[in-house]
Amino acid sequence: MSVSVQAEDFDLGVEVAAMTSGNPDIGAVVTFIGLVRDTTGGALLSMELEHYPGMTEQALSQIEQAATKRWSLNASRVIHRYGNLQTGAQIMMVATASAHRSDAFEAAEFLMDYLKTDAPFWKKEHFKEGGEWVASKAADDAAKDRWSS
Amino acid sequence: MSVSVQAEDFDLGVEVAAMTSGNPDIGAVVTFIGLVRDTTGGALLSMELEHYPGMTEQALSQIEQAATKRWSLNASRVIHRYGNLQTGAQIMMVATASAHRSDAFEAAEFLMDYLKTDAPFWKKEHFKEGGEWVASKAADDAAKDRWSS
Amino acid sequence: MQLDVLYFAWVRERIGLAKEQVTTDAQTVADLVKELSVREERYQAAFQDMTVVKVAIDQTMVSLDAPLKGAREVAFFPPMTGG
Amino acid sequence: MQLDVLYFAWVRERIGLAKEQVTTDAQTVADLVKELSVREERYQAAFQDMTVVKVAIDQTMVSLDAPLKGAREVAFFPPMTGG
Repeated sequence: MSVSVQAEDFDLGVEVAAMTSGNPDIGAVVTFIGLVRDTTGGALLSMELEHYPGMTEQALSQIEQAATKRWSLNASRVIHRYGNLQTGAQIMMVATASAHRSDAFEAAEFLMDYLKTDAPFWKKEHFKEGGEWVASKAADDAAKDRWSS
Repeated sequence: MSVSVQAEDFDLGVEVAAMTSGNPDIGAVVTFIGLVRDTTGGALLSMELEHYPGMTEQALSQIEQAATKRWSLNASRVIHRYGNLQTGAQIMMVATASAHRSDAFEAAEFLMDYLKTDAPFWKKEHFKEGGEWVASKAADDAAKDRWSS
Repeated sequence: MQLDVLYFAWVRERIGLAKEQVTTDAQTVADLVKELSVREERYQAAFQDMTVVKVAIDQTMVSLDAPLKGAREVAFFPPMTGG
Repeated sequence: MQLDVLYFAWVRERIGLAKEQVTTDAQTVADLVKELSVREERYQAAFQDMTVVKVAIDQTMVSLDAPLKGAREVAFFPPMTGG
């Protein structure tokens, strides 16, 4: 179980290998990667990620602990970047490892849904004409709420 | 959209990078990896994977096409190994790339559920005392059936 | 009619071979199973419980009552356990 | 009471700073918002619609009516958009 908030990029293969190495109980690993997407067909210059240092790490750890309590996980990993990122760059990843695929899948989705609404990150898209803060989505609240039922 | 059935190992990071590179519409990538699990606490010598050449590739391609029809995917990748694998070795992976995480997650779960029941692979666990074919699970049929409702 | 008949996993092990050519007048998969089962005990051992044996004709899954007409390749195997 | 008050994203941009020390007798977050809003227009611009502003006290999310007693750090920011 481990959380990193960093400016640097990460290597998915290396992270997954580190999670699973030497643990013969792991049968399933699910990962999610978020990438900087250009929805304008080429006008995006970059995406800036702001966060709340201190609270971010705490929020991510709490979300990870909640997932670990709810599903049978052998390991989990959350990495979220901040700073100025180019189109196609990796923004963040979550990875979950378990004996069985259903635990790994559900826990990864849970981590993502809570991370979206509870981890203090904000995205700003930079265009030639200026910057624009990405609006939060009602769908993200709905996605999180499904875990409470 | 691409399927490989191979004896060789694969590199998750390389596969994902190849899938997403140069496609600015991709915002979300979900991957699943299956690993050889030792449920005996050390008695497993190896796991043998047998398959039905020809039918395997066809079945995997059909499953991938069904996923592509049902969800909005920018790319997908399925790799499944055969032969004799050690504890901890990678058995297979699926990866799905989409603009949004819900498509990527659902399509990856769908691919896994159908692959489990419809792709002609069989696992045999080898122990000191001999080999044992892994039994299919009723849970796998149930997991697949949820997509028909 | 001449068919390539393939066996996989424990079906293959019980029958003792992976592939054979079979000349048969069987109309359906079920007829072929009956014909092979009376032929030798090892087929009977493999086919004794057909609820745990799956069948593909020309690499497409079919049910036991599927007709063999036009088939070139028939395969028998246990439920899949990949992934 | 002296508080560190932090602003993020467009709340930070409207107020024009990321962090300040505020001396206040406000009992709740809502009182503090009111106090700042009458102080200067830029606060009013940031806090005009508090349904789109979230609050954390000492790095834990709270509601607008949360008491400030014992607080050291209060943060205002828009709904999160990470991931």
